[in-house]
Amino acid sequence: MSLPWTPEEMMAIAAARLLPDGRTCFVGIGLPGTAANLARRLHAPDLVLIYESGPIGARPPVLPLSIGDGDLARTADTVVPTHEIFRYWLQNGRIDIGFLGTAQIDRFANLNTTVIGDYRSPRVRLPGAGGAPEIAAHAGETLVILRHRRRAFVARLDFVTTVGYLDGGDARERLGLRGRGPTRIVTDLCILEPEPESRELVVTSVHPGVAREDIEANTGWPVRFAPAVTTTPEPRPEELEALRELRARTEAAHGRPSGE
Amino acid sequence: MSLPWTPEEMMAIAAARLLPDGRTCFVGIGLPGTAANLARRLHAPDLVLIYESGPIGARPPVLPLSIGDGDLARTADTVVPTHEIFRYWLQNGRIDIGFLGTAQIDRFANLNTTVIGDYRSPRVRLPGAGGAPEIAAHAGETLVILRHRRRAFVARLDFVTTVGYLDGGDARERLGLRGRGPTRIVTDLCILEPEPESRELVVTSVHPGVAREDIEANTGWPVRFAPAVTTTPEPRPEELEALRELRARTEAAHGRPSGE
Amino acid sequence: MAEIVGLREAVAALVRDGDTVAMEGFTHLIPHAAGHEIIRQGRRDLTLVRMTPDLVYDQLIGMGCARRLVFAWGGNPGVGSLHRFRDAVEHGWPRSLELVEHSHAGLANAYVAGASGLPFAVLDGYHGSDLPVHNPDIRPLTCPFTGRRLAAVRAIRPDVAIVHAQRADRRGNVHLWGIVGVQKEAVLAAARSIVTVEEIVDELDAPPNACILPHWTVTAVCPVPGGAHPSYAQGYYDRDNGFYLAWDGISRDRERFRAWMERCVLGTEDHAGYLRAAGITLPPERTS
Amino acid sequence: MAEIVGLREAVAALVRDGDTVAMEGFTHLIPHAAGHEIIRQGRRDLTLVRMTPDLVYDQLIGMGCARRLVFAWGGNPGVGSLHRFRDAVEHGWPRSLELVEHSHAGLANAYVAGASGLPFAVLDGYHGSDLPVHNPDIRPLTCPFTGRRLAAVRAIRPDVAIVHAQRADRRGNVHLWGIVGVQKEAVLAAARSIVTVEEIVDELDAPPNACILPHWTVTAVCPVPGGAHPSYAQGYYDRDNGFYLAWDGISRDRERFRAWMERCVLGTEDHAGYLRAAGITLPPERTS
Repeated sequence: MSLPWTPEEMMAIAAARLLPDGRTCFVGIGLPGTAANLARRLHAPDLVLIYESGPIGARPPVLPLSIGDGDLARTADTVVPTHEIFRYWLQNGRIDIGFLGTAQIDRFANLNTTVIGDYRSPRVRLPGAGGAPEIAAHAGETLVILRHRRRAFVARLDFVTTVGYLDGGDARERLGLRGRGPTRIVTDLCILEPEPESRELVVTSVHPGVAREDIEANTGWPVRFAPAVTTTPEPRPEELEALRELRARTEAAHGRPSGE
Repeated sequence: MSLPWTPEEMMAIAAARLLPDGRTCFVGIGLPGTAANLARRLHAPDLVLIYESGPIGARPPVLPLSIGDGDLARTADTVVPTHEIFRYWLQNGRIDIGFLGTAQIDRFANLNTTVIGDYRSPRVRLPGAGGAPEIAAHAGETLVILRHRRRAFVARLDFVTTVGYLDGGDARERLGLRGRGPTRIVTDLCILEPEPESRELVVTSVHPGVAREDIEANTGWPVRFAPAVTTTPEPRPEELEALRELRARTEAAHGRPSGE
Repeated sequence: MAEIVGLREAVAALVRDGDTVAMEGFTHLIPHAAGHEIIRQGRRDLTLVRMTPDLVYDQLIGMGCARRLVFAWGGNPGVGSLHRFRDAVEHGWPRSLELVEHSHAGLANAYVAGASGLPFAVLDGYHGSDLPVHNPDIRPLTCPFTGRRLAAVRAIRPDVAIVHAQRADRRGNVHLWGIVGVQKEAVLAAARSIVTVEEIVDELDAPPNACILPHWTVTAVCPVPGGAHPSYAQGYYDRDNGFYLAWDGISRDRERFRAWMERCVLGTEDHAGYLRAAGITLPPERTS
Repeated sequence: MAEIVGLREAVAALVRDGDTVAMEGFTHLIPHAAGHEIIRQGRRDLTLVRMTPDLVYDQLIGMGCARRLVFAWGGNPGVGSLHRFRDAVEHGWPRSLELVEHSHAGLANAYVAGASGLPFAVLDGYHGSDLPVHNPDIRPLTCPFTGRRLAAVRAIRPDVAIVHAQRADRRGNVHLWGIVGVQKEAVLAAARSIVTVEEIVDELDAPPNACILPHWTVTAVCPVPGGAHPSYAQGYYDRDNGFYLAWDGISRDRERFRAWMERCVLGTEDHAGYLRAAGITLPPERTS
């Protein structure tokens, strides 16, 4: 028996399943944090969470609103300066999995979190790079999580903030990057993976109830499907309960707007 | 009235007098440590002692035998990693006075602590550079303390470990070093200072009871005297008492040989 | 040698029009009270440096204090956009804002270089990114031993660094703990520094390898209880997450933003006045 | 993932003939017990790396374990020469020793580069010194922004790092405090690591920004009480200054040195045996 669930929940749960126990995971803000902390409550109690603000081995009891919440520092094995996170831990190859969100992604898993439009006079100014360029370069592999919308899955990025596979093929290898690059893109509709040779993202798993046309309509390039597309196993009750319990505790802890 | 005193005591006291209160002093092993800790007990209670092992603001109750003794860590304002000492504190120009010993010195205050003889097959292998090359480069000024012997004050160094004024004149400035370089050499016979133009070391103050001939006989080059040589004020009773008390407590604390 | 003075006096003496000012604190210990005081004193043409220019810089930018921003990530963490930052970049309101844009790794390394007295830092970064195209402070560099292609970033050397910390002693030695970000580097890289603190204590009694700024590295220490709000001070009060949510509404509209700043910052004397005007109660620290 | 094992087993499994081995500890926490175990197991052709090759490397060099030494200062601190080191360099006894010689600043930076995954580090150092003439791992480098002339040093990436620490928990998380030197960098730069500790505890309860090596960065944790002797472990026992004085006599003569090593190291099973054979009582910690 399965509970009813939302595409948002499917996305978080599908992403959480990709995090193996005992590995080190560099956690970005927002959706990656949800998935990583969910994994820790399910099959990966010894997943080591590392945040760029400094905490190593954080075990937050609720979802942090930011990547520098007090819960992260209080529950971490140690807290180091930010520059050390980037040098001794990330750049030194000690992170297994980098986990990123993004505003835009292209078919070779390059990411844009900088601007929509021209850099000097943008239509929309986005927050910028943060840790992403070096996370994607140095983590053993990268997972990307974002909602599947046509304005996010674009044929051409306005700005390449963070490199995935550049223009595909062996372009990433030629750049000399240590990490393997983005291995899975998890959305609220499906999971995409780079095709072995071309490195173009192809759909490998479709979430239950999603039609291929939904994915095509929400992707800004003619998206292809792997020869053997699977259906993502739907959320199990214990997965849903853990996610909902985590979210409920988070809302209770974070409170309502103040100071207006 | 003055107590009888030894040349060794005169040397430590003359050196201690050169350390003004409230400054930051990077302390090498041995004689510099004695002088710096003596200054702290006399006129410079707020002299900030920094040791390359990591302690900042150490206030050791006895003379440390090494530059990494537990007393230094226990009494310091903070203890930082060794690389940080060299980068954030020394290289960043935050040390006023570097205080060095040496095995050999030449007339331009270059120092050799590496080898006597050929580098690849030395007659005597000395300990090596330690922190000296960068202390002498980056500290606001450098003091050098050593016993005045002909084998130490040499016409030509077998090896330039640490630069003073190279071959004199503006050679140091042309090298682009931040600190002013060695400003005083304190021995058990006298004090030498670089002549303003040539940067050759000349005797500026002779310790009480020392003849010019003693200095000449113990210097490996034709040493010159400044136009106005002064006599070093002899140790005052409170200076001698502080030094002797410090040494007595040190001997009591460090104990006798063990484990033979 | 640190002087223990009021924040108004410290900002008046140490922050000048046209200065390069680094206000640091990674989510934790953000020096909001100092930011407000800079706004009250009407500083102009500042170059603002910060890893994560969140609300504190949104306010300074929206009030027209800055002409240039050196940064890596500008958003309202967990909430969304910084509307004043976006308005300045997208529409030049209230004035145009020049951007010098890094990644977190690049900017953190640039602070380390500044604190190390080096003119630049080396990192294995920026490969394939468009960021170096627009930022002349990022250049390629080849390893002289291996030939590996790396990046060089120009050192950050601010005129003034401003940070918030938990405690100082009466001589001005500062102790901070928890998420310490790049604060120590910012202070050691800067020519002058202001540290606001939750309290002045007789003895720091810090653990052996604590993050300490010795008094002789700090220009001014200013006691400002609650001075990090809406950010937090571990051991004192929690992050006011509600304020970050509320800021989205306050800052979205130019008029509403101005009115809020008039009422809570320009119309108040000091940080205590701000907390009263904004109706803030500092959230007690949650024990996990 | 750290395994908690005996020191003999750890050295047997992780230290191989020909390895580059970094044993660190700046006066404090020097891993003497591990050095003795390497001697007992008769390792050969090691490249030994260490800021201050004091007694621990005098013993390894005198017993013929090393073919190369990477270092910055080799003396008996506060006492004088390292006689075994000198004998190897001056007379090739018991075998010749190749030197790769740095300053402390240079070698500390080289460790930082190793721990940072970079092939080299930049420092403002070695100007005018003869050291770069003899060490190809030091090269000139020009700042791409300012043209300033600096030095590059090749990164240190040991095969094995060996350090001593105060405590580990049962999972192998390590906590050290006091003078921490370059130990963290040595471990993070190395492919494998051994950490000897004074004790294993249930909970580290370390302060917020303590120097911690997470269990997944350490290969083996070995409980060896007193394992730093004659060095010290802050919070446990003091430096045995008397032993450093005595070493001058023990090590001055080849025969006397060999006899002492036979009796105290080769003739003993483990560190407890060494302490007994050498008649050592760990000095209690002095309270300043």
